[in-house]
Amino acid sequence: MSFELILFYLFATVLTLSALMVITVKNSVHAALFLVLTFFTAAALWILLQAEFLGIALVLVYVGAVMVLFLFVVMMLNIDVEPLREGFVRHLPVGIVVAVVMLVEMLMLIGVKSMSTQALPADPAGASNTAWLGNALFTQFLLPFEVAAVILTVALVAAVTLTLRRRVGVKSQNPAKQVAVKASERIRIVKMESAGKGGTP
Amino acid sequence: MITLSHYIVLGTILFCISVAGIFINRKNVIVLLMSIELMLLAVNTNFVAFSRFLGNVDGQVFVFFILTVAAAESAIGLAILVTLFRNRATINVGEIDSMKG
Amino acid sequence: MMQSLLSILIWLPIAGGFAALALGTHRAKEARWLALAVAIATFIVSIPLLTNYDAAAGTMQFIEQHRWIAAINSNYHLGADGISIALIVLTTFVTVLVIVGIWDSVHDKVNQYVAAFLVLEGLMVGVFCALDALLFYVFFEGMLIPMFIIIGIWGGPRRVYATLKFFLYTFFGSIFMLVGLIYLYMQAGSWELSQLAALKLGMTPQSWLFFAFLIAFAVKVPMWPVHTWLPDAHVEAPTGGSVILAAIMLKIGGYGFLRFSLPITPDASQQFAWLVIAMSLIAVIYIGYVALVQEDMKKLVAYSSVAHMAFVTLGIFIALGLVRVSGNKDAAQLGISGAMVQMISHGFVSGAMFSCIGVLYDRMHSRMIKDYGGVVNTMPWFAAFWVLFSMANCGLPGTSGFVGEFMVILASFQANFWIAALAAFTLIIGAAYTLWLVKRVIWGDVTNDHVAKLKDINGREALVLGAFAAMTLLVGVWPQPLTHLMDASVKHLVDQLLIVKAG
Amino acid sequence: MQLNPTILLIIALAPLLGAIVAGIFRNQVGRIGAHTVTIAGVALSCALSFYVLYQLVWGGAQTYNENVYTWFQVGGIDAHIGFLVDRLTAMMMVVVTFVSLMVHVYTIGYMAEDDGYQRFFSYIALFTFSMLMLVMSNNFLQLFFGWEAVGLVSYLLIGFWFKRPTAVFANMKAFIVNRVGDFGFLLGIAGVLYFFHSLDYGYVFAHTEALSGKTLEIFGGDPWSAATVICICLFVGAMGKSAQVPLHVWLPDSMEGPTPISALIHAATMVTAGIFMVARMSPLFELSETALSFVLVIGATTAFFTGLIGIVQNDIKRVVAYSTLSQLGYMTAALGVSAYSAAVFHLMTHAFFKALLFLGAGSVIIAMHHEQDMRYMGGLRKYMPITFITAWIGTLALTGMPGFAGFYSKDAIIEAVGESHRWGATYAYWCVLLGVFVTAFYSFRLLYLTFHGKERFAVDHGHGHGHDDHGHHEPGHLEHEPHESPAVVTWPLMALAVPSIVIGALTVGAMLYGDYFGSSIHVAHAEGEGAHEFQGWLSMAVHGLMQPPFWLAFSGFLLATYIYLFNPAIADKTKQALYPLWNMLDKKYWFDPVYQAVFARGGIAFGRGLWKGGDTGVIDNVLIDGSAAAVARTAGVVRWLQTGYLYTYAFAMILGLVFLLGGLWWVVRG
Repeated sequence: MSFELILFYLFATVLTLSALMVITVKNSVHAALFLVLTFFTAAALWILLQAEFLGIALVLVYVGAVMVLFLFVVMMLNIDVEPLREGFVRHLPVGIVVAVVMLVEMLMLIGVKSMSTQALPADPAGASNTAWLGNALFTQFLLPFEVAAVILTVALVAAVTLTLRRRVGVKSQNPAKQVAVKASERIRIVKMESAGKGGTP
Repeated sequence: MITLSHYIVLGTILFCISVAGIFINRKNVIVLLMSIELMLLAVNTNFVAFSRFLGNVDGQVFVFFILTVAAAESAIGLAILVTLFRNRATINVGEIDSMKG
Repeated sequence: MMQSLLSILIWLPIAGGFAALALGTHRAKEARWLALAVAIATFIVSIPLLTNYDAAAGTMQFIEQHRWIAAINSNYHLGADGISIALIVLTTFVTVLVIVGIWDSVHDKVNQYVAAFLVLEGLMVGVFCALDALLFYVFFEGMLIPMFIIIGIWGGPRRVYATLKFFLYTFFGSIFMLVGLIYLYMQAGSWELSQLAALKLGMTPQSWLFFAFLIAFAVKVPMWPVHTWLPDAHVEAPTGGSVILAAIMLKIGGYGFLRFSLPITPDASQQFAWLVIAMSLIAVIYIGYVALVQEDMKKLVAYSSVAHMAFVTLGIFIALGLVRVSGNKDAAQLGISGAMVQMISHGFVSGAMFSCIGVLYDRMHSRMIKDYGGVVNTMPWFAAFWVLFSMANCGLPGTSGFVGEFMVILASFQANFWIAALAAFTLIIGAAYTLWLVKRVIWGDVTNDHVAKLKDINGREALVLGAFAAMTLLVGVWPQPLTHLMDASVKHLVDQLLIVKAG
Repeated sequence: MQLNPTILLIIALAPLLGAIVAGIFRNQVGRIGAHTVTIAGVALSCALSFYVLYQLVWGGAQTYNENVYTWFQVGGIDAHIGFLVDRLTAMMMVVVTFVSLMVHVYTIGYMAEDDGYQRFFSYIALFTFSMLMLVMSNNFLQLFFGWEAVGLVSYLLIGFWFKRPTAVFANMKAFIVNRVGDFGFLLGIAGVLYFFHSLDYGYVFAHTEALSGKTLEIFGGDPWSAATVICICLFVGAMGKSAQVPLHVWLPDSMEGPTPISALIHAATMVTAGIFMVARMSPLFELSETALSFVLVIGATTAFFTGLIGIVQNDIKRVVAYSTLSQLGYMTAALGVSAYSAAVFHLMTHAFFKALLFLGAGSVIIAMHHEQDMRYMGGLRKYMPITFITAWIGTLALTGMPGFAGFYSKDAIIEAVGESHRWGATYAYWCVLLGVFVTAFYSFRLLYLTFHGKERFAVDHGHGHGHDDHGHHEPGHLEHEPHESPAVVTWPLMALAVPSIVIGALTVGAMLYGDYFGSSIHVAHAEGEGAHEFQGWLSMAVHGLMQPPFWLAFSGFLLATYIYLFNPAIADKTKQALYPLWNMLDKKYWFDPVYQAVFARGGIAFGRGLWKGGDTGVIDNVLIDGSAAAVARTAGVVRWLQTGYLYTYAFAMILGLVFLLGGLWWVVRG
């Protein structure tokens, strides 16, 4: 049993256990923290596969950004956890049964045994996995890459728009309106008849 | 020696755990979202493994894009969650049934 | 320029439509002028089709071909023969008049309104010149969207019911066509109409395909008994929508029969021609009687459209029977040419009738016949136009309405005396419902104060009605240019009908 | 020598030009401009028509038969617009343009106070154009064009006073009844195309043998001769236009139109188009004995029975209208015994004297301030001498007094019918013979009631000057004394009176016994005419004095004189005594109510049944909305599966996945 295999089993065990904890713990904050652990170990496993860039990206993006977001939301919303847990025990057996059946089916379909002989080939990336991936991204997949960037931007805007709240009764300036103002809106010249002599009353 | 099937089995297990998570946490949207993240992780793991074993970069590129979309998705999902909570003062899925026919 | 003429005709109005959208809802005036400019430009661009077309050859001309979806061997393949060109020019011409006609009748979201018409124009031109079945289908379905919007947003009080009915009816029909086309693609490995026409097919698949096409095009024409969407759609549609619907969109059904049913499934068409002929004759008489008792002017004209379009299907399928059973090619050409002339003529006449009703509706906001009476007293010029178009509607010689019906009846007689007799019954019933409408709306003393306050048509309306009138009379007095334009193409089609594909 | 095509074009188009100018630019040209331009156009046509007639008869010109332009050409079938001008055509052209010109001039006086002055001139000029297109046509298509175009103008003119409900009803009725005829006519044309592959007169008449032996199966297993079918179809068209029983109902109602057009359209020209058409088609009709018998019986029936109605009418114009129906019946009967030239001859004489009678009636109507009821007239001869004299001339011509125009033509017809051996000829002979008596009776009744006897109207001076509301005042009360009409009215009367006297005597030799028509009219085996040697117009008139028609007419004259001039009370007594008969005539054999009930109300009820029952009931409610409702009901059941809870959907999805994987496994392993 090589060192790598030992590492793999170690991380795989942690991964599985922490994933189980994510779905079973009572407190959502704890669940989020377990999810962080899951992602960490997954990143480690990826690095074990010499996918260094993605491993690190997973940590940066998920652990650094998404999970923090989760925690923020969970803490910010101050949720009463109890009603959310109702039916947990009742549904547990069904969940387990479905999950196990599915697992068995998938394993049978994939035919795990036939693949177990394939050893890891030499790393096609050569020296740098990042360069390998980068080459592909910026040549063959340039357009999808740009589209992905746009999607992210749209998501950003959408998230802001969704959560933005206009409060009534708060006085604030609207710079756009201030800039676009015209002279005619500032001053109004009213023509009136002079009340001179001879004018009709 | 690590083989492809190690990773595949791991990915499968992870996927089934998240399915079970969706089942037993049917009322809690936050954990539901987390389960979905787990599911994506399982898929990503498979992609990375296949990419490595087949020596093809496409798998990893896909993982890259999935990460992007997943990030966007969770951002919007959470934003919806916040808005929902603001409007209904709850995130209990059992109380949200406006889709009822 | 000449090579991409058809593309320009398709995409220029669509681009114009999007430009009008971009103007925003508040610049109504600019939107109208832009739309008018684009429509006129499109019409001018369509004129070279007439002048540069080699009518003697009768083949597909102005061909354009590019790869479109390589994976399924579909091409962006455009071309036009005499039949297409007649319909394309009709489209561009009527659109100009519609844009002028709707100038004042809508005040809400004008830019979107005109944009819908322009986009619709482009799509309709696309339908008439697509030589690739998939491309045809895309245009065919795409057309529904602007019309759906036009009726659904600017329509009358029951517009939601009408749009749903319109959309479901036509969509229901075209789904069958899509299935048929996919089957043909699987057989031929191509979407090219010419290759589909050359494909050998057994009798059973031909029958299935024939009915798939029949459902799609019969709904569009519309034939009895799938016509009931048309009166509802017309009643709820704004004037411009009605004009386009009656003048052009209905023609796509007839065009489809000519381009799909006849060349692709000639044997099945022959076998089931009796069915289509029977449906057409029922439409002429049944719908004639139904039109007689309508209380809503638009419904009446809509029903009369159904009766007139029955002559199109009658002419087409009579021709099929004539050429295949008795080998009478001259009469078959007469039938198909009659059907085509009837389509063009109906474009002018029904467009004009709906424009006339729009003129009245703009003033009185009513389409009920009982609200009118004695309009001639206050609107003499309008009454003159109305009587002219009514006469065209009941097929008076010298107007275009006569030519097509005349040719179809002449051709029908060659097949069977009774078919001709039943078709000729339109002379009586058509005159009855049209003239009764004229009597109740136009003649008589002024019946109420609203009529007494009516103002005669203004210059803009006179322009629209005058243009329609000019075309109606021109085609009626001298149809030769029109028939000459299509003659060689029709002959080609008739030759194609003689091919036996089954067995 | 060839006729100049430009002249023919000018003949046809000059009235059209006048119509366009007067119609479209009516405000620019004004009243005077309108009548000037239309009269100029028609006068030009008339003069050139005379020139053409002269060229053809004396100038030695050949029959002109050329196409002007191609109307359509599809495959091997083509249709043209073109002119065929032979002597038959030339005669018709002269009649049409001459009567039209007279009516134009007359209208200046008759319509002087009407708001629609320019419109009226535009219409009648347009009518002249249409009628010329009809008679000058060299093919069936153009014939049909003219046929329907005159119908259109007739429609517009009957409804000229569109504020009158009766007028707008009558014009619709006229158009639709004519359409029934056109239905047959169109089928006949289609039949001609079917058997001859051409619509050209020249070709068709030269190849009539193509029809021989051909049959059409109309009713299962019973083949009809093609010639019979075609001819009867064509004749149905003539029945509509020339108002033959049972399609005659529109003509009396058409009297709602202004009187000048009653003279022009509904007496002299348009209604005779059917006669002209059958005469023109004589080569076809000669092929079918059956069709000719049909024509004969219809014509004879019309001649006698519509004449009877004329006896009981009180409206001056309606009497003349029924007289027109009766005379059209005579012409048709003549066609039925192959005496085409007699029919056309009567057509021509009738055009003159009937136009004269109508215009005379119009003149009376002007004098009576648009009162048309003869019961409120009488004794007008002293107020309007010219009208009186011309009306007498017209009546004598109509009743066939020897020497007058009508005598020659009517006598020829009766003789021809009498000598025919065609099926139905005996019945027809009695009809046309007794018709003479009837004609004389109602004609003189009209004269006496109108011009002779006591004045049955009162003149109320200073009775308000509501000149505009014609026909609204009390019957029998006039604001002014009746007076002779202005010169524009009386001159045409005089101009028409001349041919009403002499035209018969002048032309009878050439038309009936000579070779005037030449090849225009084709008779297979001469029957009826030419049996007697023609010995000049004078001896024919003298001979006529000894014939039964004259004595019948004379006894009609005597009876009318006795009753209406000397003993008016007897009329009412007779009416009481023969009430059922009188009632039947007064109700015009109940044609109108029956048609109204069966076709008009029945059609509407049928249409409403189809609409509410078929369209709304079956198609919309059952098929369309029914299927929608079925979908809705199914959906109503299925919707209970849609809880609206997110997890239900997730559960369903996952369950689906499980089943899918299981199924996939089964497929892979199985």
